[in-house]
Amino acid sequence: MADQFDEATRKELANFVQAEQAQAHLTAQIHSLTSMCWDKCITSNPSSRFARGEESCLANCVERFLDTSLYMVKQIQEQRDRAQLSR
Amino acid sequence: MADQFDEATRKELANFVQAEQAQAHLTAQIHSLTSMCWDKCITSNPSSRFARGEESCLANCVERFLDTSLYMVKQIQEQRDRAQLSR
Amino acid sequence: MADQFDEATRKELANFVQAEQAQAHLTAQIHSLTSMCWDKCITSNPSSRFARGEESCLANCVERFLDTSLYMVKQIQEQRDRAQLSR
Amino acid sequence: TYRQEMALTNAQELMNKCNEKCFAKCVTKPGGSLSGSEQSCLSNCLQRYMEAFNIVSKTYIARVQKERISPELA
Amino acid sequence: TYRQEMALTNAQELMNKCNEKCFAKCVTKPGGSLSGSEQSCLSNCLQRYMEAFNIVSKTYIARVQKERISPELA
Amino acid sequence: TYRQEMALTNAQELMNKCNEKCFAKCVTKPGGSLSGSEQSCLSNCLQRYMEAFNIVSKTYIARVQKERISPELA
Repeated sequence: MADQFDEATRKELANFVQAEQAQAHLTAQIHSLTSMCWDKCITSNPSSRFARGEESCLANCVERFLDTSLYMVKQIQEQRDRAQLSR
Repeated sequence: MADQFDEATRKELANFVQAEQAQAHLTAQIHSLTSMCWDKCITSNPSSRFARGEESCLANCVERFLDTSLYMVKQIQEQRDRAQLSR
Repeated sequence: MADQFDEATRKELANFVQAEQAQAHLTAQIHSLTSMCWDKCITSNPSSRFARGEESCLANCVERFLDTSLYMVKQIQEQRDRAQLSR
Repeated sequence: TYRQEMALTNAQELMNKCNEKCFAKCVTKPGGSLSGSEQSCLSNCLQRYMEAFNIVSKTYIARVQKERISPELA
Repeated sequence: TYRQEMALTNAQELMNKCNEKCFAKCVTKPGGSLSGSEQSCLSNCLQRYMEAFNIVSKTYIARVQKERISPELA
Repeated sequence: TYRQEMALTNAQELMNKCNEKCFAKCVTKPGGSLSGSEQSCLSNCLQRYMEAFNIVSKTYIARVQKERISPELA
């Protein structure tokens, strides 16, 4: 299959596929964060506007979730470093 | 690839694939509705028959969920129409 | 495509794919059981060790879930056997 | 055949969901073995879940056919 | 085109999630029809879920761009 | 290699689940930053989730091997 395309075309194709995958991942993340933060932050019955604090809760929920992901990765790296030092 | 088949075969194949996808979508919907309506309607401990109101709740749950989907689409269309009128 | 490989290679390939699929299924099951048993068993706030009973609950949760799956299959088979006898 | 495979996948998905729901309802504190009352709860739950699946199927398919709802919307 | 298909999939996923969340919040005991108060709850819920989606999108994209977080980590 | 990719996917899935569960448990009201007590809750939760994953793996694999349960049933 790949023989049909020259080097430049193949690279362009690979870049396109990668960009599209990143875009699809981003979109899936936004859907999943919206769902999760909706459940955490929207506790009142839906009315004509958000209840007090719900909007800021949604933004904070996204930020703190990203903080959590980064914090967890750092924890695992520190743990691995300690394990290597103690060898 | 497609060159291997004549027009009629290709159409038949496309129809088959489409019908199968619709069937798979239908089945997935039924599993997901059963799961969701089970959680909403079945609150008693499982016994030798459904508790009072559970069966009708299951059927109503399906009907009202479909009502909800149609209602939401109508709301979005009305909103879009209003937005176009006010331009 | 398949014409490119001889019989032995094709068999080896099929075995490899099957083993990998079984492995992927196993891994997916472990993730899903961990998630489900975590929700069932870990009710305290995370501290420097598990609360009393949480560890044994996790192991029991896995064992009883497998018991449940096997029990349900047996129930369905018995039901089918009864249905055939009464014909 | 392809059709049989679909039916099998469908039956397997039904069993998976049923195990998940009934384990959640009937085995709230997993102990050293399935107790008698847990087993009878599971038997009942299995029957009820199958019935629920049938009620949902019938209601859904009747509605989709009546209104010719596009499956993407429903 | 491919892009339009992606946008459609995205909009459909948004509607699916929105229907699921709003049905859970607004139709707690499904009756013989959607009542007036259920309908007005659904209208409001639809607006709020769309707003929530926009807030989450803006916040997430701004953060990812600011920190160049690899999407796999975030 | 393929094996490494599988291991990576597995580790990523573990981190995703762990982040989801620990965020749910430790950050109940998201504020302007992660507080000290939220951070220490997250550290503990990470350790516990990894341990839980190990307990579940060991128990599941031992059982599947002992009874030669077909993975489709289990």
